[in-house]
Amino acid sequence: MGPNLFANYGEAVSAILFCIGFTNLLLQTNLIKKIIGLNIMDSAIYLFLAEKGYITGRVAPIVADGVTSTESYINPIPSGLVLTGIVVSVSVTALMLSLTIRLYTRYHTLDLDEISTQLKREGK
Amino acid sequence: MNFICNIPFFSILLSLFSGTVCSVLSAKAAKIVNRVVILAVGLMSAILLLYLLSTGESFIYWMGHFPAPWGNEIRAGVLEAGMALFFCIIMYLSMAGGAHKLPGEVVESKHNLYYILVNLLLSSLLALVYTNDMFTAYVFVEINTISACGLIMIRQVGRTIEAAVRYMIMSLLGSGLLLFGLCIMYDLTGHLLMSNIKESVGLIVANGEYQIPLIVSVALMCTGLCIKSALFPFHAWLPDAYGYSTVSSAAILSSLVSKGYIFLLIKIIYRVIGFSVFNSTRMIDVLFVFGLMGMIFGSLSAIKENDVRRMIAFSSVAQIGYIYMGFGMGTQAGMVASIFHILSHAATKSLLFIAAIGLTDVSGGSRRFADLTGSAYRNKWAGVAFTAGSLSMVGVPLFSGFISKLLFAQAAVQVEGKMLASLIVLGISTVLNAVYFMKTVIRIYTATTETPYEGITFRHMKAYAVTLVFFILLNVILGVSSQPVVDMIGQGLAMFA
Amino acid sequence: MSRKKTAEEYEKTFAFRFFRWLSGEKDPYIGNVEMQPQKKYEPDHEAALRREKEHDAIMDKVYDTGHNRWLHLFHRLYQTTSVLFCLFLIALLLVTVSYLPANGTVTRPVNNEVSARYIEKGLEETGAVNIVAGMILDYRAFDTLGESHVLFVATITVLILLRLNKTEKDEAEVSDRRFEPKNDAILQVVATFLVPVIIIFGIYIILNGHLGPGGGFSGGAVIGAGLVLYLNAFGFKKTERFFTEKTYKWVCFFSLSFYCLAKSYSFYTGANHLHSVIPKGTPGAILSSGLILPLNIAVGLVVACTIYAFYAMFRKGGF
Amino acid sequence: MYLILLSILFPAAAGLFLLIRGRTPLSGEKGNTDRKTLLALTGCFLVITASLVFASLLTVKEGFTLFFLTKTLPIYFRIDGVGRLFSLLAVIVLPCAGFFSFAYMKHEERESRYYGFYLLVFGVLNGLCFAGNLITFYLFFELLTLSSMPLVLHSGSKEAVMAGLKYLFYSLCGAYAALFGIYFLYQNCDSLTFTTDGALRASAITQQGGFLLLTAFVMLLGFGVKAGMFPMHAWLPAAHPVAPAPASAVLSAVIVKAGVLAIIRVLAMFGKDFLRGTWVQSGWIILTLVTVFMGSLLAYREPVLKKRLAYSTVSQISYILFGLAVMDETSFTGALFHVLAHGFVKAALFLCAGAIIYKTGKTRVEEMRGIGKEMPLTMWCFTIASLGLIGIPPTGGFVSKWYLALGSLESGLPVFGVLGPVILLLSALLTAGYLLPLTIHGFFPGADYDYGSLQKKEPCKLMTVPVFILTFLSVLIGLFPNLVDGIIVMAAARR
Repeated sequence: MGPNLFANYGEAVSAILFCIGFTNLLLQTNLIKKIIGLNIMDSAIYLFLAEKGYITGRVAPIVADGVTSTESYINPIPSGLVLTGIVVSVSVTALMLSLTIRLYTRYHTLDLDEISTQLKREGK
Repeated sequence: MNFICNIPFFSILLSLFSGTVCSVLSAKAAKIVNRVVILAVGLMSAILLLYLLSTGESFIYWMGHFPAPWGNEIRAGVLEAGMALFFCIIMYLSMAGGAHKLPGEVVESKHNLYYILVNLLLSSLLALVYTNDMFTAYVFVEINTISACGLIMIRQVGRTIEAAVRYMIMSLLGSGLLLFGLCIMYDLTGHLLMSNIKESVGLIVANGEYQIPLIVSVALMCTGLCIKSALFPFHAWLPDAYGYSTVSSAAILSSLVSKGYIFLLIKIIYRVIGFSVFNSTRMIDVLFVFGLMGMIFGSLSAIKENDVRRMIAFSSVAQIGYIYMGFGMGTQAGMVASIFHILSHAATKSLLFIAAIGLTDVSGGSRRFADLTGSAYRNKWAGVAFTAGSLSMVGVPLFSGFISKLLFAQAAVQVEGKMLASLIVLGISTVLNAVYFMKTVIRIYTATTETPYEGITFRHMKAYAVTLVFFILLNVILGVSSQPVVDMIGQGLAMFA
Repeated sequence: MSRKKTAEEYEKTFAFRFFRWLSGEKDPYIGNVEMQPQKKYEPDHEAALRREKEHDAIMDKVYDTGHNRWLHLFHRLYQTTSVLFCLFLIALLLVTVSYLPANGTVTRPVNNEVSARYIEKGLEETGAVNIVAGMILDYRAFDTLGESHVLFVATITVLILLRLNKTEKDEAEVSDRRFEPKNDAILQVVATFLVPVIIIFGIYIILNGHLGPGGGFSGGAVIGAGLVLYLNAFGFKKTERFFTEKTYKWVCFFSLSFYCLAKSYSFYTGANHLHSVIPKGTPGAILSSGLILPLNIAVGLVVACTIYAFYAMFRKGGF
Repeated sequence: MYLILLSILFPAAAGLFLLIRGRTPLSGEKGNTDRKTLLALTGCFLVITASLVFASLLTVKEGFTLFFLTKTLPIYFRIDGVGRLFSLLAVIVLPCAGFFSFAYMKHEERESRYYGFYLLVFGVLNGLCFAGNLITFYLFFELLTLSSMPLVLHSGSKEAVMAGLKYLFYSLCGAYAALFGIYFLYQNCDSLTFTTDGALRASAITQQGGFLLLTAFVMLLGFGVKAGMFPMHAWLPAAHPVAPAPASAVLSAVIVKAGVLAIIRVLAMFGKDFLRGTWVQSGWIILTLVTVFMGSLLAYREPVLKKRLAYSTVSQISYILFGLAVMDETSFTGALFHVLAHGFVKAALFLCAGAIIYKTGKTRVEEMRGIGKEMPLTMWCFTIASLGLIGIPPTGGFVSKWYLALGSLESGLPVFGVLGPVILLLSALLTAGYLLPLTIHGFFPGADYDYGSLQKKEPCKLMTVPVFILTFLSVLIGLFPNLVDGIIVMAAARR
């Protein structure tokens, strides 16, 4: 175990969250829950990124009173990455949900294995 | 700066923009735009390739007003330009070869959406090929994933939607891992541009700090991309996705989408982590083992399959195993072999998909082998093309498959510990390939006296037949004069460093 | 004494099999690998039906989890291995995290010359007070261009999946009337007050993107939420007066094209070291920071429309 | 150079032309003319190809590189002694069997496919004989498998398809094992161009000697599949009975010899001095002797004529392999002589069997009582050819076996030097045992034979003439071994 586990508690939480999302993805049979698992994973990563940008005692990088010294602001890059990442995850979630709707209207179930079984029964 | 250096930027933006434009066009116009864009990008890439071959140096292109490490960048070398050119060729041929199936399988009003997806897919592939920035790569990986998913489920039958869901779940898992690895890498180095990360990684390795996070980050990124490119244990979505989507989609997916990810992995190995650092992480052994397993299990599943298109799809699993086996050897020669196999497999697999559709069309749309009996007589061009593709897959000399197997074997001979394993598995896989492909070839050439299905003649499928001829030519060219291509790959890899 | 064996007995002996193999009549691959005889094609419908039925029966048997022990076992195994794998992953990631540079400190590798320059020169080089906005729309604009196309391609896929054709649309209309709230007085009154506020707030966020917290995406999302509220209160009839699929199509087209072309211009001039004609303006003024404001507006439009489109698609399959 | 290319490409192109032209002759008047055109075309093609090959055999001296597959792997053609010998065999047997099939294939379906692939095989065989380096050779070796498979499964029945698949499967396994060896040779040789005596680098021999021996053995086994060597011989008896008789003749007389040619090439690449006295040599000799004996034994038990001949091929090819394995000058000469002798004889035998099947429909040996009375000419040819196979003096078989035994004794190998000739002799006795009864019962059906129902069933000229030619040649080389001695000596010297 390295020296910084407790200093990096935010990252630690995000790591655990990531794995919770991962487990959801593996174990849940309900598609909606799977999607939630995916979202948890994504959020964990954004938490991780946000933690990366933080510097103790500094403020968000919006220039106030014309002060542009590095001492006053936190790192802006992770914030930007999080913004981009959120848009990506919104798009993906929308796509997944619409796929789920489509499957549900057709097979009236949210269980992927059951859908496979039905498909095999159709023999197509 | 030479004006030609703008080509990577032009080709990415052109295909991106054409996607937007297609959203307001009619299906017919969108089709024309799509074809023209692919051709234009292909032409530009060819010019760029010639230019790069003549100068012999890669170049960096700023995306904006700021140099590295502040702004975004793209980068073009011989390998990138060659890949872009090749992707365009395959994409054009796949689109042309499957065009006649589109009206039957996709609702008329959604055709222009299809072309939007293809354009965006092209742009994302180009961006993956040219990018010099990890986060840009991530964003375009997502575009690639979503548009690929769209290509799978645009033909809306139960199987494709189910396959699309599985595909998305797997892919998003992969993206998540990739992004996580990327974040850790960013935390360790403080950069997002590939060249800068590589410098910092060099420093880190030299200083001996952060060893564990570095390895974990590399492992996460690799695993993410492996999952996305359907390496063996993660291939569950593949047969349905390739087997039931509309044929152009299947051809594009199998030959381009997964290859885009693999190419990104190559870029990461060379331009981000560094070849020697990557080899020292032992990640290559994992890739090697899974590659070998993929080669065998993919072929075994293909033998058991009773549906011709699913069989071809399973064979893709095996072929992706070959590529990862090449990575796993951890030598330059293995890498060259893998990259050549990317080309050869792309050319062959899309040919097989396109030819298979010609055969199933003259068998009442059934893909079961029983119905395919004698179909090569009903559609002679597709029969010949399927045979050519099969021969290439089996690795008969004069076709591209032989050369890639030769390169793999040559690479394997140079690696002390992995030689025997890779040669034996290569042999087993070749023989298994031969079994199921030749079985199919014999099947389609077994004449039946009474058949309920109509044949088709050249007059009714001119475009299709011409496409097939081009595909066969591409295969034979790769098989006969492979040396220039191999040289180019070597040169491109040298430029990577 | 010699013993005489019957033919059947003899066939079971090793010697018999060995000699058969030796003479090439029978080899170990038979029936396993390539020797599977290919059946002649027989277009017999009854047989096909029967086969289908048998197939169904087998499938039922195979997938009947209650009685299938192997499948049950497999599920168990799958569950335990996935839990174990996840625990392993947690451990791995925690170890990794513990070796990462300590959080909150200044000396970490991420606080290098890149972020320093963004903070120090960002205002001067991009004209944006909000450094994050300056970063994502100017320094790293290519990512953001890609990001907006992710959104675009996602809507395209949603359209593919959920958009209905004419006849289906009418049915959807009917079922929408039956199941969704309509003419709820409280909702309508509240919405009359709230929707303008929400939309104006969204516009403020968009326009203020380069000056403070906010930007095209967040503002667009707020506007989209306002539109969704309006739709819920007053129904599709009202919204269709000003927002149809056509509007959506063209708004998206123009915004994205503008985005694409504007950024292409900026990339082109940047890469070729040409002078860009776009003025930076005075930092802090509303009309400043070059392309960032128009880009924010474009993104805002796209996002607002997309959010609304998602909702309409999910609810009815068209709008 | 153009002659060589032409002799490869012309038959291949002609074959493809026939395949593409493709319609099955219809029945009735129109079908008849259709069939005549097809036969005329095929005949012309065969004759032209044969003359092209003869011309190139006589005139071409230098090798040439066609193009480079990769930087260090040229596609290279050259005619040397061994290649000349095998090419001579092919160019005689193929047209003979081809003309024979004009009559034999009359009632079969899809004749044009048969002739198309037949011509393809001809072209590929020429390429195989003229190949100047290992990679070119391998290329044509693979093509040979693929183009000859359709001949095996021509009838399209289930057995035929399965036999074809078996053939393919075995051949590909073998070819891959061989390719495996080629990779190593490529690592350890300066070039893959055929040499006379060993192309291995000296450094490689000292460093990786053991591994190279293993490679050599694997390559021998791999190419041995095609030659029907013991552990992987099973495809031969499966493929022969189902193939049309002329195709079996070609398969047995020429295509199987491709494996022999391959082994000669491999032997030359490794060099005899490298292999002599090693475990590879002993292991190989054991395998060949087992095959020789086992093949004859199995043939002796076999009631179906064509299958009996197939087993006989298994046994006889291993005579040749034994001659090679002994690695002695004399036995080498004997082996090469046996290539020719066996080629002519076996082709003649298969064609005779074909003629019998065609005329009477009898396939089993015990049904053929009195066959000599019905078809005396054919049976006379059969008898003479049988004598050749057994090795009775005036025929070619005698000469070759004499050399083989002599070489083996001269070689001074510890056990096998003596054991070899003994087994060869035993096998020859068995050969007599399984071939001569046919003649005896054929001509002397016994007292209870019903002479009343006897009718002359002598086949037409198209069938008898090729058989005559082949039988004649087999006797000719036995009577005047000097005729071919020139070539053999040249081959033995410049192998």
